[in-house]
Amino acid sequence: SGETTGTSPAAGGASTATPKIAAVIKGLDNPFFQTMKQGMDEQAATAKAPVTVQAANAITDTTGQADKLNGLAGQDFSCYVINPISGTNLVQGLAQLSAQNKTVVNIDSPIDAAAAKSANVKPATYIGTDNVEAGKMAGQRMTELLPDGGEVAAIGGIAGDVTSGARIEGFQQGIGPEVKVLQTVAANWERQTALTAATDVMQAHPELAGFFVANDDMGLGVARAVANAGKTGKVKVISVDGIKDALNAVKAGTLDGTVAQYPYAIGLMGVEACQAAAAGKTLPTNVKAPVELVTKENADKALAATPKPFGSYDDPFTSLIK
Amino acid sequence: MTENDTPLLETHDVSLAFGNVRALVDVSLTLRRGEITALVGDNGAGKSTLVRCVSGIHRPQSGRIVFDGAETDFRSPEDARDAGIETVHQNLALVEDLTVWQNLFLNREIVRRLGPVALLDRRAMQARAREMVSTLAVNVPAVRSRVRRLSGGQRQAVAICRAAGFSSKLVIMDEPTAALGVQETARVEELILGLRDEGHAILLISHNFAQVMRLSQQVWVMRAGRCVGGRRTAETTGEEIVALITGALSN
Amino acid sequence: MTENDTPLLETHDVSLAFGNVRALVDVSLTLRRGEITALVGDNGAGKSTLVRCVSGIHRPQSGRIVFDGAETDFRSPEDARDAGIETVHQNLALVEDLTVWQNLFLNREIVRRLGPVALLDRRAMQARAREMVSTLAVNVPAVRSRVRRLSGGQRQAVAICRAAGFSSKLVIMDEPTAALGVQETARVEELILGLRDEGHAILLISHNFAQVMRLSQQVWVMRAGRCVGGRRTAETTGEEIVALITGALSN
Amino acid sequence: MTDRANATLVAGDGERWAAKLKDVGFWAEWAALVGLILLVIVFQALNPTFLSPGNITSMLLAAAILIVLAVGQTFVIATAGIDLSIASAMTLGAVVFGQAYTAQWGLALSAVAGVFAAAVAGLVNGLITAWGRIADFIVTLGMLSAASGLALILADGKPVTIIDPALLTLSTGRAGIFGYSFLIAIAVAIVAHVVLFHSRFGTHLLATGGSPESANAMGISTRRIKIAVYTISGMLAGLGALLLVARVGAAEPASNTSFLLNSVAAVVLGGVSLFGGRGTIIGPVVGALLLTALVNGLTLLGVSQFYQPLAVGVVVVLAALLTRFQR
Amino acid sequence: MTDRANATLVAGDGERWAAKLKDVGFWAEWAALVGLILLVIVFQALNPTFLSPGNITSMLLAAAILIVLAVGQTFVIATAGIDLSIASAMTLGAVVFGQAYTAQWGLALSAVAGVFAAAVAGLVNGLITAWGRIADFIVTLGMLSAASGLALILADGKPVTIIDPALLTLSTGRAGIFGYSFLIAIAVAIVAHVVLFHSRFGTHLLATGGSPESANAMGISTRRIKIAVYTISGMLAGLGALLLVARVGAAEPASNTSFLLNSVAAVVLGGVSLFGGRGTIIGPVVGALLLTALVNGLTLLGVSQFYQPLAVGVVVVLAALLTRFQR
Ligand SMILES: Nc1ncnc2c1ncn2[C@@H]1O[C@H](COP(=O)(O)OP(=O)(O)OP(=O)(O)O)[C@@H](O)[C@H]1O
Ligand SMILES: Nc1ncnc2c1ncn2[C@@H]1O[C@H](COP(=O)(O)OP(=O)(O)OP(=O)(O)O)[C@@H](O)[C@H]1O
Ligand SMILES: [Mg+2]
Ligand SMILES: [Mg+2]
Repeated sequence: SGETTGTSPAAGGASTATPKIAAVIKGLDNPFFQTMKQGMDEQAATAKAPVTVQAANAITDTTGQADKLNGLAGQDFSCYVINPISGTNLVQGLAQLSAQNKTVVNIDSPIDAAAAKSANVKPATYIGTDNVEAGKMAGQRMTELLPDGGEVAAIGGIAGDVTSGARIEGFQQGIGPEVKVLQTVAANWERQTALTAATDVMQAHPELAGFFVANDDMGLGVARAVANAGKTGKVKVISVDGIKDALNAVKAGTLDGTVAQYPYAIGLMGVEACQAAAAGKTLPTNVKAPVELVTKENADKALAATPKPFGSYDDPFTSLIK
Repeated sequence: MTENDTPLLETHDVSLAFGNVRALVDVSLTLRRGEITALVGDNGAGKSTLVRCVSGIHRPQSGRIVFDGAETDFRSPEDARDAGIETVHQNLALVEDLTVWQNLFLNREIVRRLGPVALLDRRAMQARAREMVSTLAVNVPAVRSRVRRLSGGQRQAVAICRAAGFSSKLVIMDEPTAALGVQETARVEELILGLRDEGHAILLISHNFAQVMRLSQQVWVMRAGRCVGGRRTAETTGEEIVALITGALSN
Repeated sequence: MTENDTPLLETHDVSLAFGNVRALVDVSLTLRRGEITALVGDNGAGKSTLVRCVSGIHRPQSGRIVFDGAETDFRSPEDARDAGIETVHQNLALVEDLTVWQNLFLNREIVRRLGPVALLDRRAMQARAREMVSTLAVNVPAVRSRVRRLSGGQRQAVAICRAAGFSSKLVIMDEPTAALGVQETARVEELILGLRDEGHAILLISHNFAQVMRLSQQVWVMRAGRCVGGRRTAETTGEEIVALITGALSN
Repeated sequence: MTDRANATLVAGDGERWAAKLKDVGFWAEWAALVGLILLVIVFQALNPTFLSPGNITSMLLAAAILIVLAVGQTFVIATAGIDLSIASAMTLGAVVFGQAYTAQWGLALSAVAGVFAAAVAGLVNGLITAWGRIADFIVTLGMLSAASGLALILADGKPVTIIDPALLTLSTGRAGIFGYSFLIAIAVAIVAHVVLFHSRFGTHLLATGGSPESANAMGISTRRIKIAVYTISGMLAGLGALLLVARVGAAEPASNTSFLLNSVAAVVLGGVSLFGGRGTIIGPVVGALLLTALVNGLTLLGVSQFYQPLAVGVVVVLAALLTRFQR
Repeated sequence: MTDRANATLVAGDGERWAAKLKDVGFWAEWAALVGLILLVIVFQALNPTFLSPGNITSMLLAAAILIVLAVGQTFVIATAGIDLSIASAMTLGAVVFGQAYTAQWGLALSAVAGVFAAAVAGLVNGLITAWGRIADFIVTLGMLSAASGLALILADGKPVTIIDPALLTLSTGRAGIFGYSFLIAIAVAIVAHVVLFHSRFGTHLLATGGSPESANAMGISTRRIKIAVYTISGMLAGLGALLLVARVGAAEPASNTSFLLNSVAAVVLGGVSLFGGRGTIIGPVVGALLLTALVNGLTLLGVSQFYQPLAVGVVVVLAALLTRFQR
């Protein structure tokens, strides 16, 4: 795995154009963030810039993540790439950083605008995908798959989780009037729990036409439940993330689609943004990371390219750091 | 004095069963002021259960308890202590993790008031505890050591000190000298007589006949949950009591 | 028989301190085969601590223990039981949540072998337990009831049954009759004499002088952690023993 | 000296049952069962799908892993300990199984490796608790962290998909309405019952939990018992790992925290005291079924995800209230 | 009858300290402190930033919430209970605070409402445990679920951002190297220490934990004590909620599970027995600092994510090993 690069003082002092990067991301128990880290590590290796990546213990550990950022904020990094669990949980550490005039690159989940303003934090740039947007794509796809409409259920992460909430909200916006969401079940981001929940929902609603699942890991559990019930193909399953196992499942037909968010590209662009900032360039305030809907038709292409996006996408930083 | 003529404690037909074990069956007995009353009987006869009813731990399922002229209905040991009944339980009721002085003053703590707050007066309690313990024990335990560390007899001494140390109308002692050595037993007997001379009534449970005959003025005998008889100690003999206990003699 | 001339148990200069409490200081005593040996002393003198050293619960910090001719170094109570020492501890060592029969057969369970598996023979143990208990207790507790429900004396009876029920060279009893009634005490004394007559040696700790003089052949006296003297019971008087205990007389 | 009729002599076998049925304590021991039955009645009245054969099968299947873990947890709790690492040990077992399987060790050997890894985690718990004389809580809390860390390292944080026909049979096959996984769990429970109540080890285990000093004084090595129960708990966590991998078709380094709290909850709902010394196996099994049925029923009824935790909390406390007369 | 020189008479005050220092038990009581010092030495040697004023400040700040919760947990554990709902009560308090604030109740009143809500959750725990005679574990487990459910319902699953200058001062302001939050936590600890060791309530609490029967026999209402400690624990969870909202700038219905296990771990590391009857306040406070310093140090050293849980587990067990001589 990509080991964190040492933080020898020589690396920091060698060139002003080489940033010394610290990154705080959400949680490494989820492949999504591992891929994000991979993107960072690989870009850092290309740029010969040292990067230290820290993550919260779990995707719910808001204060733990804050503690990690505070731990890093006291050290001599020049650029901080952050992926906050909630809109506000990192604000305190960020206030510290902006007081020191360090570059802050916000990726994946946005910092709450009001909170940022009150703490006088100005992120140099935001790179990410809108989870609502991703949910919307899944919703549109579901409507295509169910031309006659039907009833579907949503399987979310931990009840009250922001990411899960945004994706499901997007899904509801994306589906047409013919498709109806019957029920939302919280499955705690666990594959086993999702499997059980999906089984139960299918018992209650034998006529159910599909599931929207808030991440791929749970999506695979739901696909398994559908297969166990002998309803593969009849009950559609769409999830979000685009991890490798999910792409395989899409290819195999057990999963009917996944909205790939390419954390690899997000991580990579985060490091690029730091490089650009170190080179004194002005950064675009808002950069859209690639999102692609992977279906059976393009699953092969997606698999071949993973963890990179298979389509082309706009990376404004490549030109800045040339 | 008519007040001194009424009995201090009367139980009327007190009964209590644990599941299908009838621990007390219609127990009626009386206890006079200023006397030492003994309660004897085989193991499992129900003596401790009766004590626990009087001191508010158990509530009788039927029957009445009259204390100091008033019918009582103790809902908790605190009620009984407030009414003036101090008890040395057979299991001693000490908190092993607390120190000797903390046990002695449990729920009777001395506090210093600092405006609205009341802080424990540890020094005063420790000093007083040292006095109390040294009147009884031979191998005096340190009042600041935890009860967990004391020998069986030392514990018993602490429990007795506690009951004797606070003025009360009735002191109940459930086998107070069972684990005590010769010297300690002598001291406890002295203490019991001293308490009586100060006007306290004492209910003494003991398997030691010599002791019962030596100290008490009245003996009640229990057998298999029933009170099978009472005698003035002066008018009975050890043999008669044993006969009552074993059932060879019935009232 | 030369074997019968060697003492069964010898302790040589056994010492043990808990922190700064010197519970045992150079204790040396011997115990003959086929006799009842008494150990007396004030509360906190160190009697139970000595017993716990002999039965493998504590290990002495210095000194030697010789049992049945061989120097011992018990690392656990199991070693002592295997060597042939059964003990009735002062705290009884019963498991309150287990039933009477389970306690009686604790670590001595009777099993039926079914090929490779050994299953408990509950019936056999319960039947045997009923026998054992009924020889001692007057208010016989049900062998299937939990020990938690028994009265103080009933517990003691169970603990004594357990020690007496398994053949062993030495039975140690730490205040076995402290909580017992008259009838039960008589039965336990009978049992102790019976054990002696069967050839077992017995170490009896008791605060009851009459009992000690009645039963024992040899008395050892402890004071403040030291063994301050030993006498043949036949050649001494209660007064002399008391004098040794209190320190009025020194060896 | 024959027995004499007296107040404390307990009645013979014939009357014993009558007396038992009148005793509140007796009912309390079956509180979890009473709770389960009440729950079933309520859910069935509200939604007739609840007792359909299909739903029963899937409930029992869903309960299988929890039953296995609850049995392991019972052994530990009966000695007055607690195994907080039971879910992490399961994760570790699953990951080792997954890695071995991808390394072509073959199904059987991989399964053995997985169970072995979890058992070793348990053994380490036992050794440290027994020899280090540290509170069980903190040792197993440390192991919770350490085992999930190890699992992450071994798996490099990634799930491994395992498609194996035998595993598929295990997770989906059934005899009547009973899935194979459930039958395995029941077999485990039966063996555990026999061990706890019909073997010397079981008695020694209860004695260790009830009063370690007394057990020690009777020559029982409480250390060996502690080591044994944690190893058993670890082994059962390993077995749970196999069932889990079979169920989801993948070995993941996920933390599975809900299994931890649920395993303890099942045991406590089953009437086993956390202070040790007493216990049943049937109680925790019923407790596990209760918890599973609860979530299943709430999902069937379509109770909103926000109201589910509230409902779970209330029902758990109500079920526990049934045990109030227990002592 | 004056004292006689004898083996059991313990030495006077002068010699007491000398004897204490020789006693392993004495050192064990301070195990968490010894562990903390060792940890600090190691981290400082490996990374000099560790003891920089800035890092110390942020560590102490990070520890504040955990300290407050650990103090509450200590009260409960000293009575042989356990409060599994402490983190959920905090979540509930935070959400109520947030909702009241957005409903324009003003900062002070909203804060009171938040603390009150958490205290009520604690009170309910206490009432059910005391009157229902149910195991603390299961009652508070039920409350864990119920309180987080309530929080979700109240918040409709969404976080509320709270930007308030006073809260910002609370979370970022400091006197010297000590942040205000930390100072509040220390004040709480001092009051708790006085209550536990210098008030009648404290003695009764320890007696209740040590031997409920004996405490009862002495007329102490163990029920009232139980109700009181859970209410205190709830109130402190509410205070923790205010610190949390100030810290993360939002009131979120997310479950703070890591706080639950960490609060218990801090207490146990601090040398307080889960079986009740004994306790210190300084121990759990040091335990909380130890756990915070551990994570901070590992982050500073850039220890890879996957190795962190392993390291945390190992250090926790090692720290606990220092308490092995305690009894
Ligand atoms: N809590 C209880 N539950 C069930 N049975 C009990 C309980 N307490 C006492 N018993 C039973 O009630 C009977 C009377 O017990 P009690 O303790 O009053 O006897 P006692 O006269 O004090 O005996 P001893 O002299 O041995 O102390 C005994 O048979 C005992 O087993
Ligand atoms: N585990 C221990 N820790 C500290 N001190 C102890 C411990 N066990 C015993 N002691 C102390 O050692 C001394 C001897 O105790 P021991 O129990 O041997 O006395 P004993 O002669 O059996 O007294 P009794 O007749 O009261 O049972 C006492 O002062 C006691 O406080
Ligand atoms: Mg009694
Ligand atoms: Mg003794």
